[in-house]
Amino acid sequence: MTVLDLLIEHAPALIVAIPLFGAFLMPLVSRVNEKLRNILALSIICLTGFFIWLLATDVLARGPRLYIFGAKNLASPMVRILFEVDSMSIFMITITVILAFIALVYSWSFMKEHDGLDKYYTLVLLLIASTLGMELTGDVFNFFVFLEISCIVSCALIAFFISEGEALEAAFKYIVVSSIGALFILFAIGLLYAQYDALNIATLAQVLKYTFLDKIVLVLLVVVLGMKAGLVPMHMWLPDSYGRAPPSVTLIIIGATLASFYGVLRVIFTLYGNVLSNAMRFALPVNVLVGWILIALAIISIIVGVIMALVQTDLMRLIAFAAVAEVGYMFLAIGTSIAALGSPYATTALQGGLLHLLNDALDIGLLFLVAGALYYATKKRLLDDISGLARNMKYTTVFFIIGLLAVAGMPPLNGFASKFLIYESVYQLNPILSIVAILCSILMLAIFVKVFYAAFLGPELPGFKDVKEAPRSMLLAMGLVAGLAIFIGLFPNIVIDTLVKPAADALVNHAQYISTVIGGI
Amino acid sequence: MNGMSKIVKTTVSILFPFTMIFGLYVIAHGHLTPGGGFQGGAIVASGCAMLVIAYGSEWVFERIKTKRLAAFESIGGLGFIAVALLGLVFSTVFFGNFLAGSNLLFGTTPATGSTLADMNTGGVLPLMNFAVGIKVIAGLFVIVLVMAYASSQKEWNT
Amino acid sequence: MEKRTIAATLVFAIAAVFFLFSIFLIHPFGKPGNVAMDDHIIANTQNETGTNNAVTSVVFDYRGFDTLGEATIIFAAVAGVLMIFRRVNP
Amino acid sequence: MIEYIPFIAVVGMIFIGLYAVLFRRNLIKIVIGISVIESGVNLFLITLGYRDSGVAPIYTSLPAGTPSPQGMVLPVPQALTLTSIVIGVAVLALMLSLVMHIYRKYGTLDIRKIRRLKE
Amino acid sequence: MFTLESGSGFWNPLLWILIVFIAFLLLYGIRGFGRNTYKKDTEQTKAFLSGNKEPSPDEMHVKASNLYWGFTTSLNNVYTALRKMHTGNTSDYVLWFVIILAVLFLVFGVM
Repeated sequence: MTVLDLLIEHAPALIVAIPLFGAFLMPLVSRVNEKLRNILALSIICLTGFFIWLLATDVLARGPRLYIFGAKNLASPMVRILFEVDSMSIFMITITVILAFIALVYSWSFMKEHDGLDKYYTLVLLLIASTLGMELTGDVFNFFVFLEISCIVSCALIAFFISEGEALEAAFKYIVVSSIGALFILFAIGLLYAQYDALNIATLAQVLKYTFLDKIVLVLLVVVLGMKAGLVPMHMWLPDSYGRAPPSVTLIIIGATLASFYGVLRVIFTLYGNVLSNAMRFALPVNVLVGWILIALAIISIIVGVIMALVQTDLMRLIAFAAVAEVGYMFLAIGTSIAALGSPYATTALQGGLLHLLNDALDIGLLFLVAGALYYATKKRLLDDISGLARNMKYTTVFFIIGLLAVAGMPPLNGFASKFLIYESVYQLNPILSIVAILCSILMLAIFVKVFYAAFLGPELPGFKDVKEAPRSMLLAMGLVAGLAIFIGLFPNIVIDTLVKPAADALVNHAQYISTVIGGI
Repeated sequence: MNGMSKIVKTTVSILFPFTMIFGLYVIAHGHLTPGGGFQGGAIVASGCAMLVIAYGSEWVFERIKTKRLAAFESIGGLGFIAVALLGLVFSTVFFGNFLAGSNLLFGTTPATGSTLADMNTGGVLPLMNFAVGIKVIAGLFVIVLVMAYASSQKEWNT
Repeated sequence: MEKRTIAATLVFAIAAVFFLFSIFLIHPFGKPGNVAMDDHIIANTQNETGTNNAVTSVVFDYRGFDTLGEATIIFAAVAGVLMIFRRVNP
Repeated sequence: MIEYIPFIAVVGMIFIGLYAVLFRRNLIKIVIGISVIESGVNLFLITLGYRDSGVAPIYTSLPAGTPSPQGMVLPVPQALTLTSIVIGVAVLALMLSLVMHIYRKYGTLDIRKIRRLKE
Repeated sequence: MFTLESGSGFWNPLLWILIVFIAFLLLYGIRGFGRNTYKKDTEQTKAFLSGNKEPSPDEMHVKASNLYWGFTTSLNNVYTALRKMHTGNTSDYVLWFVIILAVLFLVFGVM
């Protein structure tokens, strides 16, 4: 057994433990030196990324891996906490760590002027660790614990600009909504535990029978996680909190939101995987019911998100509403793939949805970074107050154009590749849905063209004569995201073949997820 | 808040050590009797909260540095995760109980069935209890102290 | 009454009815049906973890990772509270 | 019916808390409502783990004649409840400190007036 | 290798770039025909608004909220309804959650 094997074997635990360790270390280190603190945070993320890379190469080549906490082997009743890492988890943690790295690079100069930064870096590392934990865990209660950590930490980070009353308000709204949601998840976990005396996802998935209680559990889990992912009409916390959090943090909160989306996928595809493909009620298969409910909510999300984004005056809030619409696209894709489970275009829809998840994180993240750069340069939030910034902020302008084209799904950027797959597959389920999605995408382009005109073009206002270009680390962060967006846009197949297709296969193949645990006893 | 009357202060002064002792007892015997790091930590922290109420938050805030308390909390957390990582080193799994059954510190295996309390059992559990205890004492105390101090001040910031 | 109050009462009642209905399908109080996992823990706590207290053995050994998360939550709450009450330079 | 009374109490507590969140206007009362929901869920978990005439699952000085697994209550729900209580404390601390700050900034605790972020 | 198949169509970024490049070349060629009538630093290049001199930048500034005025006015009903929905009240946020919960309970309970 070489050292590499040993590292790969313990990688799932270390991926979560290293950021946690760094977070615990952070208050001590930041008493010593400020620069050391920033370097420590960045190097912890790099180390985590290294372990993720190790784990990814192994899992993608050899199939799911288990990590049992506190014992070497699985024992018959599943008493211990498991991490089960399949290609889907790999896909999610890769996105999370990329977003985290970019956010930390960006915060280097963005947060420089603020105080309380030791707490800031602690909380950021905790948020990353909890997001990674949510995506790796194979235990429902453990999932709940990580969800609560991410909820508390996000709330504290949203309130970072404590001198603005709005930030506190947004944080309060966020924590009320998400703690109530989390409590309902705990109730659902209690119901599962009462029936099957198990907390392990694979064990539960094997024995789940779709009784009345299981229906209640399904509704609770899907609604709460959908709320945390930002489905309309439960999205209202999202513009508030995205719009008021520091933009660097927003990037990581997008990661946490996507982890909730991953929770929806895990619940429907894995936990209820057996039920989905077998159960029938009144000649209507369960998957059609679940799929169409998700599609309905998704279409409302797309329409409301886009229409509301059009009239926003606050730039970050506008982007947040666009993010709601993007979440709608993802739910549209997975709803289609659930409703049409088994047909060939269901796979395409699922792949499109997963690719769109990656693209959404990058595009919306890029736009938030640009909005943060504008805020950094002008200290203004409202679109009405800014104008003609392209003269002084050339690079930011270029990055904004890339983000604009990507989020609106214009070729050849990444947004187009995923939206193309979504349109084509949704069209085969129902053409009207696809047409609505395309129209809303066009409206999205119109919205961001308006933003582009208002912020970058137009006359140069007297107050902005000596506005400076954003600092170098912020440009570097934006450049990284923009480069990724162009790369995925030009070579979508590389990403689809290496990451998205295995992830989609792993999601659909719930039997493998179960047998990895059950067969290992 | 300037603290309460002399009667309250005296009563709290007498009760405070007992609360401490009881809390530390609960932490130390977490693997034998009901309780553990969290419960014992909460007891000690409520003793400290009693102090805050009786003497006023400013009195306590001047004498105890919140930064130092936060550092203590970090140390507790680091100790907990370090014990878990030691499990990785000595028993090849994260959170492995490498001391149980080793006949070293806390390493005795108790007889099956009803037994008398033996402190020297439990493996790494007592260590984790202590780490969590430190963490909870410092954490809850600093939360209570900061909130009480902030609510007693007219102008906290900006 | 406002429209909001009526709507809220209605959905509140529907949700309550479903919750009430669902709890009657759980096993009756004091007679858990499926106890394999818990009996395994009670039977093996002494020889596997060397602990007399089964709850502590679950908290720190069998589900120790949850406890790490729990410790993290307190840590996060402390960091959050200290951050919210920090002094801001004008 | 009689053996479901604890569960009915659970649902009662959850919905009393939800009532406070939905219909009360004071921020502190909303926070209390969330706390009550949380207590209800904790009670639910603990209720699930009870076995008739069971003792605590602790072997130290176990009462003589207790049948080993059957006479003890289930340990896992208790551990889950412990975790959940600590989570509740953390959420409560954060919410209350936010409420304190919001009161400083807005000068009111009325939820209908704390909505600068809308539309 | 670079072609993205969706089952009913395909998408090739490189092909797309090639086509755009050819179109650009064509347009550039067409643009070349008009160049000889353009003279720099004459009245031709000055900006006028309806025959008047250009006003100062401040007065020219069209605010972002005034853009797409026609669209928002024609959708006035939709916007009124949506504004009513986004109250900003935390209780309403929770209420929407409970509404969706109740509706889905009904749907799944009946089915």
